[in-house]
This record gives sequence, structure tokens and C-alpha cells, in this order.
Amino acid sequence: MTAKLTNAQIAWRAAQDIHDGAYVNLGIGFPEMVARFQPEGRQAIFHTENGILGFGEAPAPDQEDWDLINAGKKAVTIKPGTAFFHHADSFAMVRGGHLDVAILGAYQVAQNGDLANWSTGPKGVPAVGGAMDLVHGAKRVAVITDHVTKDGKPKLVAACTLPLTGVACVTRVYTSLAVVDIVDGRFVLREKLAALSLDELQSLTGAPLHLDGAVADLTCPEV
Amino acid sequence: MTAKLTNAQIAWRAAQDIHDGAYVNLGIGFPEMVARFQPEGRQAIFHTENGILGFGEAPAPDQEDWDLINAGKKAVTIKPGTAFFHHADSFAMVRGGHLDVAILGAYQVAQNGDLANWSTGPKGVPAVGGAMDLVHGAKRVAVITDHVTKDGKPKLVAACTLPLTGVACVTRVYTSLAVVDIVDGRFVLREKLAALSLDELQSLTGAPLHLDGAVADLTCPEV
Amino acid sequence: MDKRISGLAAAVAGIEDGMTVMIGGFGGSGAPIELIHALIDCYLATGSPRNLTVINNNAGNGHVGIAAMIEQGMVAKMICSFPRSADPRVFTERYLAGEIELELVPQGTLAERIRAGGAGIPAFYTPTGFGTDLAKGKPVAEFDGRSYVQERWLKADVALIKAETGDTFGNLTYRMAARNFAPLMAMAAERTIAQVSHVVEPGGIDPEAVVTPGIFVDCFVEVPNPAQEEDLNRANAHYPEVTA
Amino acid sequence: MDKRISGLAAAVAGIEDGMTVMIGGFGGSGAPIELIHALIDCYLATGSPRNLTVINNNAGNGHVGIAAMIEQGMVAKMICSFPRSADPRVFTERYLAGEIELELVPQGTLAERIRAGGAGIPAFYTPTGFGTDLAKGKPVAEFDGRSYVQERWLKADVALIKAETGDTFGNLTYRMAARNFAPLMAMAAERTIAQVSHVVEPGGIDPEAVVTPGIFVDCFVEVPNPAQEEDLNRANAHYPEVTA
Repeated sequence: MTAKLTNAQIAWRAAQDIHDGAYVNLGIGFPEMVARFQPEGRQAIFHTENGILGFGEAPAPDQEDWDLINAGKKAVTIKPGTAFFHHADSFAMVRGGHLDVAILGAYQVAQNGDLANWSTGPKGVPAVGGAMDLVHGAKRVAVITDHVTKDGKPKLVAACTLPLTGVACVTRVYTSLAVVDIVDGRFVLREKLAALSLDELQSLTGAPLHLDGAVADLTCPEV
Repeated sequence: MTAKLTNAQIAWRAAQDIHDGAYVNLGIGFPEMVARFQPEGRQAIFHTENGILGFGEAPAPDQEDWDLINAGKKAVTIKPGTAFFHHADSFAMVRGGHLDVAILGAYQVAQNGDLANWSTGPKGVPAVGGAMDLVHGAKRVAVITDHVTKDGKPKLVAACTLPLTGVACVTRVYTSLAVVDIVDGRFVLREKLAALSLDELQSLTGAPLHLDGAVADLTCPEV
Repeated sequence: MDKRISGLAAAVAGIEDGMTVMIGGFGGSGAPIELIHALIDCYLATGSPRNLTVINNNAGNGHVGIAAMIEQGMVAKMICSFPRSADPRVFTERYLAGEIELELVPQGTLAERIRAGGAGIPAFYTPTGFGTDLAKGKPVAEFDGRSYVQERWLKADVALIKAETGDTFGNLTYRMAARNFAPLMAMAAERTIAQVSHVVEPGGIDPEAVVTPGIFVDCFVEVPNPAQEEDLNRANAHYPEVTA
Repeated sequence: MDKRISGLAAAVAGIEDGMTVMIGGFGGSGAPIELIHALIDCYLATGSPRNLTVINNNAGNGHVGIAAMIEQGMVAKMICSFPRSADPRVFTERYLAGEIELELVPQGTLAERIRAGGAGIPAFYTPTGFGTDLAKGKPVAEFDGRSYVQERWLKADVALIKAETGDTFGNLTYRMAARNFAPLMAMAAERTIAQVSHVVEPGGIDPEAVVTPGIFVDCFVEVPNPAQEEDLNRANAHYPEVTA
């Protein structure tokens, strides 16, 4: 298989689309990495479901304050201009359309924008958190993900087979191979790795990739 | 007509039923007078729709702060333990059943507890304020009122003819002549002025007064 | 990021004919008088904005603030709970002449509808108003044996609010009962414009004490010593000033 | 009026079998560990309360707090959004064995349902969960061309919450993100019991900075240096302590 972007590079690419002053929620885990790659001169303000706007990076080890954590229960810090609020206000921000961007992970994204990222099926203990609220609240819902599963199956699919997080909610997917928009129920390819042919990319994608103008090279620095 | 209680005396009587530590909302105008007559040793906490819990008396003239007013737009003061909050939280207190008592004025109260106190009909500019919320929120909704209208018509009626504020919401009425409970769709007489016969009182009341045990004398000090 | 705007005129620029405008305040307490008067100036200079729907608890008092907007003929409709005041003559005359529309909403329902607009809740049920004229035509439903009225969210194109202290990120605090509807309106408007008595740098407001987080505020203008509607009315003020 | 209660045991007295108990906290942040452990003590001494329905964002971590309640067999049902944690084994084992019921609720819907319970809103519509398994069987409706799920309020018999400072009227502030669900739960429970790190006289909290007004608080107990669940778990604590 062709060389692909690292997780850090996918996060870097997603970070380039976050404008200065944007209010941003990053999903638990991999998406949290996006915060590391804010372009020079831009300042995003990060929201966490548990009631903080404008938090900063992780504290030094042993400097954690366990009343100051993010939605992933990891310790964070505050910065000048931070605000605390309760959970209903926090999700008023989410559901009310006040966040500019939410960036989430995915098990599957369908060509109509359906997202499956909370459950791999009926086994085990189900847990949903704030994902279902985020996908119907933020002005822009983007996904960052490997282009295929660990066993090589497409994560960009014609229709999700796993339990849905939300219906027709995702508008852009940043993968290890490409940047794909979802427009009118179709995948529209915006960027791909230069070394990858369109046919190769299509063969790794579970639904047709449409073109709408030129496809740019997906380039990322070493990060 | 028999001597009747003054407004201050009606307010005094209503105040006797407010327990220590009660959270109380007093309607605009006449009901505000109830605050003056808190029995010695009891401390009620007053709520106003516009976002104050625990406010105090009116300030001295020329000491008004117009950011510190009650729902009647009259200047008040704060006391130790006051809290400010926004309108949605204020009406969460109201609608959510957190107030122990709301005391309101009335045009008419029906024997089933219906209250009409916001509109005298289609003429003029209608205005409702917080009354419709209060009558469906407080744990106990009481009315203070003259027993009859200025032209001698009953205000305690079989059915309200004026536009309703709320359905089946009032449970006690303090009038210039009597204290009447509303129980299972009937007026139940609890207290009346000693000088007034039951027949006289009934003749001034628009629906049957029922008895349930002894009727106490309604006595009030000169206030 | 600095959400400060220089000058009241710039702050209220871009409010268009026919828009819905939420205006903070309960009577004079919390009324953003300077922003309102800047909007009147804009109207007097350009003929816009007019045909506005204004959402406020009241409908103006005397001849300043919202009353002055109505007097100038900028307002087509009021959505409020209590369109009466010490001196309600401006609204009253227009209303009785059929020149201004009124949607009367119980005060708690008004607050909750605005919060719902800000919180992404398109409709909710409330006991308030059930069985009354103000619930006529609205869907009703029974939950656990009690009857409730369905109410819809309220949103606006613009909110004009007054705050006490603001940092440059737009985090706001209020002054006593001047808070009232402002935090809700800030959530429910497409564009929230605040006038702020004191501006501080980020960090100048205790993060525990922020009432309106900056995410709800688009821009603000510093107005150091804001007028109180009540004081203006006691001085029989008119806006714009009547020249003899 | 003084809402202080002396001693944790007195604070949690009267919680009965089968009750619904809201417990503040998001993971360990805001978890009222001392109140929970007092409730466990009560259960160990008397056999009550048991068969509880517990509402919390999570379902316990390690062997303290809610996890310890579950481990003791006091909990029949959890209503939560994320019953996983660093060490979720207590809940996981009971759940997979079919010994504990789970109602999984999206986090924002959980918060809003609790607020609705406190605010007298029996039902509301949300876009969250529409078209997903978690909305199955719930009424749906369309507003302005978009589909929404109807959700019901959540109320409780008792709420156990942790606050930072409380005055004797029960006005509360919180510490940073420990606030999370506590102000909502305080509104939604018949009886709200707080543990408070610092107690002050009325007037000791700036009225502008009160987060939970005293009307929502029934009683509280002073717990000066509350344990952090995270610290307990890092020390591999069990409650009650395992004696060798």
C-alpha cells in the first residue's frame, strides 16, 4: 500500500482549516491532537463538553488538577479568558450551533454524511458521551480518520453498517490519503496524496469519489 | 356592609401562613405588602421574576439603584445572602416548583381554583408578565383580594367570566372578609369575620361556601 | 482576537429592514440605551433599519430607548410579556391605532423560548398558559396526567445587550438585576452586540464568574457611564432631543 | 435559616430503597466522594438504601465512589452517557452479567433532561440522536423542515453534589470544571444534599458569582478537604477499605 499520512499529519491538515478566533470542539483521543497544529498567528478557542471554554495544554506531570480536565478526563490548564459553565450551558453551545467546528473520529462515514463513531455493535458496554450532540450542533462537522480500517476495509462507505451517531451531519473528511467533502449526498474529492492514483484511491473507498474541479495534492510537513 | 379588613390586614393575615425559610414570590402591587408583616422570628426569602433571590426593602428615597429593582420596577435593596441570576433560571425556579408560596391579586377566583387576574377584557393594551408562570409553578398559590369588586359583585365565583390566568391553580384565598380554601372544586370556609353571619358572607360570594369543621374567627391586629 | 468595536455607529451597522432584534433589559434595568439610540441615529440618517420585530420584556417607557424607536416608526411588531410601564403612551397609542403588532407571551415562556432558541431546542412543553387565551391555537399534550402547551423557540438576527465588564474575548458579567434577559438573548441571536461599561484584557474576569461566555458575543463597544432609562424619564428626556 | 447539617451520616439519612439519586461529577471531577461513601456506610450498617437508580455522566471508576456503590450491590440501574472509564471493571462485570440495568443517554440530552426536570419542562425536542438507535421508540416531530426527537425530563428523589463554597442559605459556587452537572441536579431533585469545602455566612459569596442559588439546596455538610477520585484510584483505594 502507498505511503500514507501519519495521525499527526492528518491532524495537522485538519488544523489548517480552522480560522483565527474559531470555537472548536475536538473529540476524545486522536482528534485532540489537532490542537497541537494551530497555524502561526491563529488562535482557536477550545470547548470541552464538561464546561470549559478556552482551556490550554496539558499541565506538566504531577501538576494536574483533577477539577480541571477535558471531556477525555485528561488534565488541562486554563489560559487568560477561560470561562467555566455547567453542562446544560455547555451543550447549549453545542446544540445551539455556536461552535464553528467539531472534529471527530469515525468508524464509518457514508456518502450522505451519516457518521458511525460510537458503537461497533451490540457487544460490550455501550457508551456515547457527547458525540451525538456535537454532530448536530457545530456549524461544521469534520472527521479525521485513517482512510481504511486496520484490516483494509473502506471507512468511507456507501451506507454505514454500524450504529449511527448522526444522520447527514459530516461535511468534510480528512483521511490518511485524501480530503473529501460531502456535497449533496456524494463524496467529492478535494485533495489526495500525489503518489496515489485516482483509481487506487477509489479502490480503497466504499462509494464513488466525485470530482468538482481540480484535485489538489495533499501535502503535509513532517510533524 | 359590615366592617371589613383593610388591605394591610389582609396582607398581614396572609403573612401568618408563610413559614420560616419559605421562598416566596409576591405579585406586583398589593401583594408586595405581605413582606411587611413577616411574623417575628421568621425569615422568608423573597424571589422576584427579574432575577433576584433574597432582596430586601425599598431603599431610602434618592438612594435607588435602577439596576436593583423588583418585578414591579420598584427599587429594592440587597441583603446578605442575595443571589442574582438570569430570567431563564428565575423562571426555572418558578415553573419547576421551587417556590413555596406565590401570593397574587385577583379579579376573580372560581371554586375550582381558576384564577383571572391579568385582563379585564379585550379593551386596551393586554399585559401578562409572570403571573401565568407563577400560578403553575409555586407549591402553593394563594390570592389576596377584597371579597367583592368596587361595585359590590362577588370576586369568588362559580366560574370565571374574565380571561383566565390559570386553570385550577389557587388553593387559598385571603379576602377582606374571610379565608377560603379551594378543595376538590369547592370553596371551603376556614375563617370569617366574627361580626359577619354565614348567610351574609354567602350572599357576597358567587358560589357555595362549604364547611369542613369549625369556622374560626378571622382576627387581625390594627396594622 | 479582539471583539471590541470603536464607536456605537459601527457596532450597530448592518442591521437591516425587517430584522428581528432582541433587546436586553427589564424595564430600564439592563436596557442598552446607547446602542438603541445609535440605531435610531442610523435610521434617522439612512431610513434604515425599519419594519423591525423587537423582542423585549416590555414595550418602552417615556420617550427614550425602545419607546423612542417605536415613536420614530422603526418597529412593526413587539414580542413582549408586559407592554405597560409608568409612561407607556408611545406604544399604547400606536397599538390602539393598529399601527404596531403585539405578540404577548408570558414572561417565563418568553425567557424559555429565547433560551431554547440559543440552545438548539426547537420546541418544548410548559404548563404556563394552559387553558388561557394566550395558548389558543398552540398544540397541547398530556404528560403524567397533566396538560401542557407546546411553545416554539425564539431566535433573532441581532441582540443588543448591556453588560458590566467584558474582556476582549467577549466574556461578560452583568450588574445586579440588569442581567435579566441578556445572557439568553446573547445565545439566541445570529449576531450579538453588547455595550460594556468596563473593558478588561483576557484574564481580567474570574473564569468562575463569567456569566456570558465569549462564544455568544460577536462584538462589543465600550460605553463607560451608561444612561439609566429611569433617570432619563425622570428628567423627561426625549430621543432625539426635541429642539425648540 | 441555616441549612448546615453536622456530619455526613446525618446528611444522607432518609435515602430509601428504590429511590432515584442524581450524583454530580464528570468522572472524578465534582464527584461527591464523601457523601457517596457515607451512603455506602449507611447501607453496610442497615441494608438500605438499595435498588437505587443512579444518574451520573459515568458509571464509576476503580473501587471508590459510584463504582463502590455498584460493587456493594446498591445500584439497580444507571442512567448515564459514558459508562466507561480508566478502570470500569465494576460496572462492566455487573452489566455483562445482566445484574445492572443501563439507560444510555447522549451527554447533552442527559444535561438538558435534568435541567428540564428542574425547570418544570416535561418534554422538549432535540436534534440529538435522531435516526440513531438511542432514539428508537421516542416520538419524533419536524420543525421548519428538520427532524427532532422528543425527550422527557429527568427528576430525582435526591441529588448528591459537591460544591466549593456555600453560605448558610445554601448559595453555592463550584471549583472549575467540577461544576458540570451539579447545578442542574440541584434543580431537579426533590432533596438536594451538598458537600461543601468552605462554609461562609450569608454575604460571604458575591451575589453576582452565586452559581446555584440556595432555593435549590436543601442541606449541606462541610467537608474541608474532599478526596479526588483520581487520586484515590491512583493509590488503588477501595471503599470500604479491604482489610487483610
